[in-house]
Amino acid sequence: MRSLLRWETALVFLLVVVALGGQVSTDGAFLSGGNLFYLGLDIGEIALIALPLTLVIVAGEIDLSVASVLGLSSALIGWFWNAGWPLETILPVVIFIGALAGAVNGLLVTRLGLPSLAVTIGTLALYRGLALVVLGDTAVADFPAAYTAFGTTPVPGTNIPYPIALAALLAVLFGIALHASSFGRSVFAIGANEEGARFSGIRVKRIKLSLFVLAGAVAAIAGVVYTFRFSSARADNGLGLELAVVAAVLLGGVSIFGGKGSLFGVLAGVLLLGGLRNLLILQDTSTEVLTIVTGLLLLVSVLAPSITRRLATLRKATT
Amino acid sequence: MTTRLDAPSAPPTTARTARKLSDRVGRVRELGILVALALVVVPTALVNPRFIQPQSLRDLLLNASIVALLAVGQTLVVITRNVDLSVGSVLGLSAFLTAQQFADHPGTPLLAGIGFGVAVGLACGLLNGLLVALGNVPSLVVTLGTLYVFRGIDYALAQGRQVNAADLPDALLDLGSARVAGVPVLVLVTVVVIVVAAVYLRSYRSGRELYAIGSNPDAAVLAGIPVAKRTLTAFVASGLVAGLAGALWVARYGTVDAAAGTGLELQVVAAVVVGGVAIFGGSGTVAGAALGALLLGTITSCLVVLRIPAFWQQAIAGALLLSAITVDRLLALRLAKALRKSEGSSHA
Amino acid sequence: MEETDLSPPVVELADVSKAFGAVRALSGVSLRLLPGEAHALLGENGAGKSTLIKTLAGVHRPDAGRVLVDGEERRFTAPGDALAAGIAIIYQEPTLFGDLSVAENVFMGRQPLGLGRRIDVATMHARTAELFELLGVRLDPARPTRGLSIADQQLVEIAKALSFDARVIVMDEPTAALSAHEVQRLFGVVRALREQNAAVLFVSHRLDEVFELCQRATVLRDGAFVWSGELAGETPDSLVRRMVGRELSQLYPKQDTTAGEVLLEVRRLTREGVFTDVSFSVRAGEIVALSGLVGAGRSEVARAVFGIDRPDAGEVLVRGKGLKRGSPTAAMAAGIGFVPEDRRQQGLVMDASIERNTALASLGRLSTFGLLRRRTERALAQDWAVTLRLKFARLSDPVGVLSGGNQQKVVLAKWLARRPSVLIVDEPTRGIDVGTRAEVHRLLSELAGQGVAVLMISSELPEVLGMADRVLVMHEGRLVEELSRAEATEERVALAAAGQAVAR
Amino acid sequence: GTTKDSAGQNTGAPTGTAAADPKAPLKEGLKITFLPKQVNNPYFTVAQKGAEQAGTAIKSEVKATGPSDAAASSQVTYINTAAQQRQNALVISANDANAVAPALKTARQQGLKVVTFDSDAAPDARDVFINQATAQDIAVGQVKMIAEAIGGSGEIAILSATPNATNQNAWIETMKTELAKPEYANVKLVETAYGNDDDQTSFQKTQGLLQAHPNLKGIISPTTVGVAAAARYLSSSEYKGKVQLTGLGTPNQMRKFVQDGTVKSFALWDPSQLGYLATYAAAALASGQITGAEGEKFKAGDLGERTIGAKGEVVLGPPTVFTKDNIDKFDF
Ligand SMILES: Nc1ncnc2c1ncn2[C@@H]1O[C@H](COP(=O)(O)OP(=O)(O)OP(=O)(O)O)[C@@H](O)[C@H]1O
Ligand SMILES: Nc1ncnc2c1ncn2[C@@H]1O[C@H](COP(=O)(O)OP(=O)(O)OP(=O)(O)O)[C@@H](O)[C@H]1O
Ligand SMILES: [Mg+2]
Ligand SMILES: [Mg+2]
Repeated sequence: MRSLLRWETALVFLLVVVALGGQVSTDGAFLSGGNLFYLGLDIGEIALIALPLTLVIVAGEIDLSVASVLGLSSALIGWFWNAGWPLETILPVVIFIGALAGAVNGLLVTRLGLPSLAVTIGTLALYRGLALVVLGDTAVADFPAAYTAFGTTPVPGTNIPYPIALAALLAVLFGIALHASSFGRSVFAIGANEEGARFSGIRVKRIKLSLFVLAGAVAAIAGVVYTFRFSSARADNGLGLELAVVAAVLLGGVSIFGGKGSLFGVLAGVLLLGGLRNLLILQDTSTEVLTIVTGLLLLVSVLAPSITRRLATLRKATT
Repeated sequence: MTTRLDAPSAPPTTARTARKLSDRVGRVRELGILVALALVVVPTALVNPRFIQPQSLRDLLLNASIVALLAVGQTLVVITRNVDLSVGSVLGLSAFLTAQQFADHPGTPLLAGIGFGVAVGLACGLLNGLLVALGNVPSLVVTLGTLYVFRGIDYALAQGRQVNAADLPDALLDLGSARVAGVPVLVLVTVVVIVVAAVYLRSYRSGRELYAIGSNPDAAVLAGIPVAKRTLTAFVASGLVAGLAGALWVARYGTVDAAAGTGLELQVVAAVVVGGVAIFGGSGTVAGAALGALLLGTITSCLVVLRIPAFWQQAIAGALLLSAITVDRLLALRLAKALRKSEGSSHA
Repeated sequence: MEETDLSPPVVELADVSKAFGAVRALSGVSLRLLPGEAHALLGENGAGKSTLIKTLAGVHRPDAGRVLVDGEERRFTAPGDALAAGIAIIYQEPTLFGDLSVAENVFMGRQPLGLGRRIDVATMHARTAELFELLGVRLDPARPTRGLSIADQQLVEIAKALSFDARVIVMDEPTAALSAHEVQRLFGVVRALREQNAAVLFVSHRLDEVFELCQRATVLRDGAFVWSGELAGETPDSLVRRMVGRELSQLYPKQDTTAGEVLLEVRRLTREGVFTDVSFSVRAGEIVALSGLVGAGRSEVARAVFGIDRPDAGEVLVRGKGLKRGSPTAAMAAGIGFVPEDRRQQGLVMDASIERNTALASLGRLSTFGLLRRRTERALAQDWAVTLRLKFARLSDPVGVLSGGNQQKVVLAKWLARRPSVLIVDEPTRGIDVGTRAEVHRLLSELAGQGVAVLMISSELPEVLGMADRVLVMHEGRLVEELSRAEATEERVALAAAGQAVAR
Repeated sequence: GTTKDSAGQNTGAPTGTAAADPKAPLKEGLKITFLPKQVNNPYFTVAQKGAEQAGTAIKSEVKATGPSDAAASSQVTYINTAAQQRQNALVISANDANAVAPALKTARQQGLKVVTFDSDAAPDARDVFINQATAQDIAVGQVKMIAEAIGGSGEIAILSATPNATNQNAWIETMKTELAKPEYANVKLVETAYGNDDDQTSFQKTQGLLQAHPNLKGIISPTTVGVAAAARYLSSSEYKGKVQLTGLGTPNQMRKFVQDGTVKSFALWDPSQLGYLATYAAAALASGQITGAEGEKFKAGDLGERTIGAKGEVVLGPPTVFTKDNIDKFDF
């Protein structure tokens, strides 16, 4: 009974419904290898960024600047490439800069005690602005095919896009970190009661800082993926993606107040949003329906647990 | 069994100093924004005197007035430890429906049309409020959801249609540029809304209860405050104001499609935060929030006027926003420290 | 227990039951409150006192039973209903609005109105000042509530309850944070209320207060009704027997130990505006009490020693080695453990389970290569729950559902699990019942016996005198007196705390 | 290492090697996907009407779909889906010439014919591009209109769409070349601002331009959103009549401002004709009439016979100039 009411279970159930329903209504096109491949490509960046963002939100903070870091990293790839750097150098440098961008967020939040919502709204504008400064209105597209192929071909011998393979690998690492390690335990404690965590000798500031750094670095990796997938480095890449990622994380059952949530739920949330979107487009549903469905899913994600709780107490009260 | 230490006559005379300081903390926020505003405006005006010509000042106020309106509504919500991310979408929906109403029914009286827009906003706010207050669920998630839902409905209703100035009655368009004693009507409307909200929050029981709810939600329940009702009120007010802003948007811009106001929510939240409203509820004023909106709008305008290259403008705006909240925070920290020392010094 | 009911009860609870999941917090409890009486509600931690009060307040709805006001059955669905019926409540945990002024906290929802139904701030402040006058406190009605000490917060709560002019006032451990002076003022006020025929329901773990103030009492044990009657014929021992259902062991089981090497040394510690030039040391096997009036700065010293706050000057040494300033991690690594005074904010993660809370300070020890060993974690929590006689349903239950005293045990377990060599305890028995208190004392004493250096902050003089090998007294942020166990008498400590001892 | 210089150019697989058969009949029942930059954008709604009209005429199914935001990459999902759905042809206005290219190439390998219109994709990723007007035509026209409006001398500024719109940037480049000519020696371009095709932003950028440049005489806004916003601002400010405005706009949006004198003249092609022509080109490709090679011809219904020019481009024709005298004859 207890586990039945869990939101993760409901998400898995919804996923199965969408998969079967989609399969029937599209005559098998939905779960076909080709479509699943594209579905995987479409959710790659969101899945990647959702991983560290889950940890950030569990720790009671938020990072709205991730999409801008993605854009900045994309712009930097283009800029360095134009400057003649080899990609082998560019990629680590760009990921490092992403981590640095995350560190700026983290330092402002931990050192000055500013609310992360405010800080990252600021850096959302700042990093996107820097991306524009770096690359302006130009787009850089002449990347070698060997790299752009990562975004258009599957891992050899499978039907899995490279970004998803990468996300899966990171998901395992993040899952262990959050749910099986003392680090993760500290993250939960910080989210639930920051002062209590500090009084327990948990290095609150350091851990928070590391989470923001992680978010920045992974967002930069997502920028690399994005750039190669579209073989286009531009300053406005990933514009507005932050709300989609936050929506996916919240849909996954992570509490916006921190202290509660699971990575499994978030991955299910990402899959559900992406799958539903893919299915609706496949069925030529108009975008407005897509937008509305995204919103409704979010509402359901918070209302459903609250409603089941009420029903449970009602049932108890009547018997 | 348990005798405890007895305090002789209570010593502290610290109350007065502490109070003066805490008053200053309260006032310094709005003052700080005004100073920041001056810091932005004066150099710009020195470089380009045109910046403080009447037309230009009017434009500044006009541009800020719509975000300021939304910020006022948002403040009511944020004070209760909630947030309304759907304001941009509500504004869009209200703006489109108002414009459509005027375009499709050319005889619509001016006030009736605006009232229609306000009603649309009120309905959206009511939905938000009911979900948050009755569902007892986090408002950030709910309003992120309705952000999508309202925008989707907007698109579905508009079907790619755009209402143009030519379709709108002149009375409405004139409202967008009309002035009373040199002050644009839209600005006056905004000021009236700010004053009403400020007085309500300061001097009415239900207004103070909004602060109480945001300050300590559990205690608010125990104190017998109708938390659900007040929260609902805050969201309804925010929706209503966003509806009004939507109608005024039509008057101001004259061209409306389903995308109006997209992404405005972050600007509004930024204005509220810069205006010194605590994002976790319990403190802040509408005047501060409105000034925050004015400051952000002014920064954007200044960058254009100062001929900062287009590509630099966003980065600089972001950096300035960050410095604004940082400076505000540092000031607050310093005052808190001063407060601690002044209280402590009476011990010694 | 037939009573002579001359006047009908103002409030009556009849056969009230309330369960939280598997926990039966109340089963068939009855209580009658007569006008003009002060009625004590007694019981161990977790006996159901607060639950009973919340049922009366309309916070909880009873599963069975009735609530009657003036003989009429009432159904309170929200706290506002009880207030409207003339029942004012002081809850166990402060319920203040930190951002609002003290006066607004007192009058929230009932602010005096002036022109156009606007709040009349001047009148509100004046009336708040009157209430504070009555209670004998100097608090500025206009100052924000945030930053008030726990004692002051409690006084604001009391002022709030008084402002209702209620017929029934319920006080859940109002004195836990107060000094004797304020307690006496409060009792004076309660007596005045009784003369106006109001009924007072009073919860306290301090039996002397109960005997001083109350005429009748009701005792609960494990959620069940045990006894109700006049206090006149009772003694503290007889009450305790009713509460715990057995004879009590010695309350201050201090073992004699020989002090060893100096484990903790504090040199000229200063934090501006809070405390100044504090130096002392604690030896292995010693219990040193830090005494003083509420607000003297004892907790602040402890926080600075543990590294929560960064001192402006001075140093802390453990076994002669200097500690990094402002780093709890460094303090813990050096072997310091710290049981803070505010368990809800500082001691526990309320939503997390008992086992997770117990493990929270020992994560490093419980993990290999950063990965947690779940079984060891569970075993640790289980061991300490048994050792401290924790009253709980499942180890995986959130600590938030435990009673106040049991929560305090979890905080103790969390720190004892680390086996610290220096243990700082700040008000370790605040809100803890008599039985458990003895256990905590025995535990501290055992720890000292094992060579742990214990620094104990306590506002309870008997606890200080009964447990401490040495007593340090603080007054307004300075250490003013140091007394050996032999020298320490009630009088000397009290004088020093009041600032009337000769400064060293 | 993999540096820019060592890397070979990313040349997608060339397709359409089959020879064209000009006499092949137009197939019926073709499935064509119409993918604008952004759905619910009035300009593309008009273009879509033209495409649907053509679809009815050739008895094929034209299905409009697309993202609601104009971000560079949001079209890719829809391209992939069109390929998945085994559509015959795709008519697309590319948000980002490069971002859509890989997806378009993959789709073409699966047999999808690709026609771009309004804004081109990388040439090797599509079969035919329907160009509304040559950059030359547009730029020359715009410069001429503004020069006439301001009386041949003074400062002007450009209010563009997004900083990376391919077509906008091409036009702006050509305008600069045009302005360098001696007859425009007294016309000085002082700034290019970006309104991001957002009404409010464009509105405020117009204000900014006027404040930053006290001597500004004219503004060119070669984007429908921008020119409407700029006109709206000018008409309600004291600059009305003092600062001239021209650009590319739809008659419905601009009618009020032409009538009240804010704008003397502006230009645009008929977007519905653009959609119409693109759909015919798509059908011709899918039927095998053309392959996209230079010199091939196909019939485009009411628009008559069209010839494919260099780089697979078909030009719709010079834009129409709208003034007070003729604007009432148009409704789009
Ligand atoms: N909200 C709740 N959910 C679940 N269990 C609860 C809840 N509130 C109280 N309990 C349980 O009910 C029992 C009675 O708790 P209560 O707080 O009434 O004790 P108390 O007598 O006030 O103790 P103390 O003296 O420590 O304050 C305890 O076992 C407690 O764990
Ligand atoms: N939570 C708090 N926030 C801000 N200031 C506080 C807080 N708690 C106490 N203070 C202030 O700090 C000073 C020292 O208080 P501290 O708690 O150290 O005293 P104490 O002697 O430990 O008394 P207590 O028995 O109340 O713990 C007092 O002036 C008090 O008003
Ligand atoms: Mg209790
Ligand atoms: Mg203390």
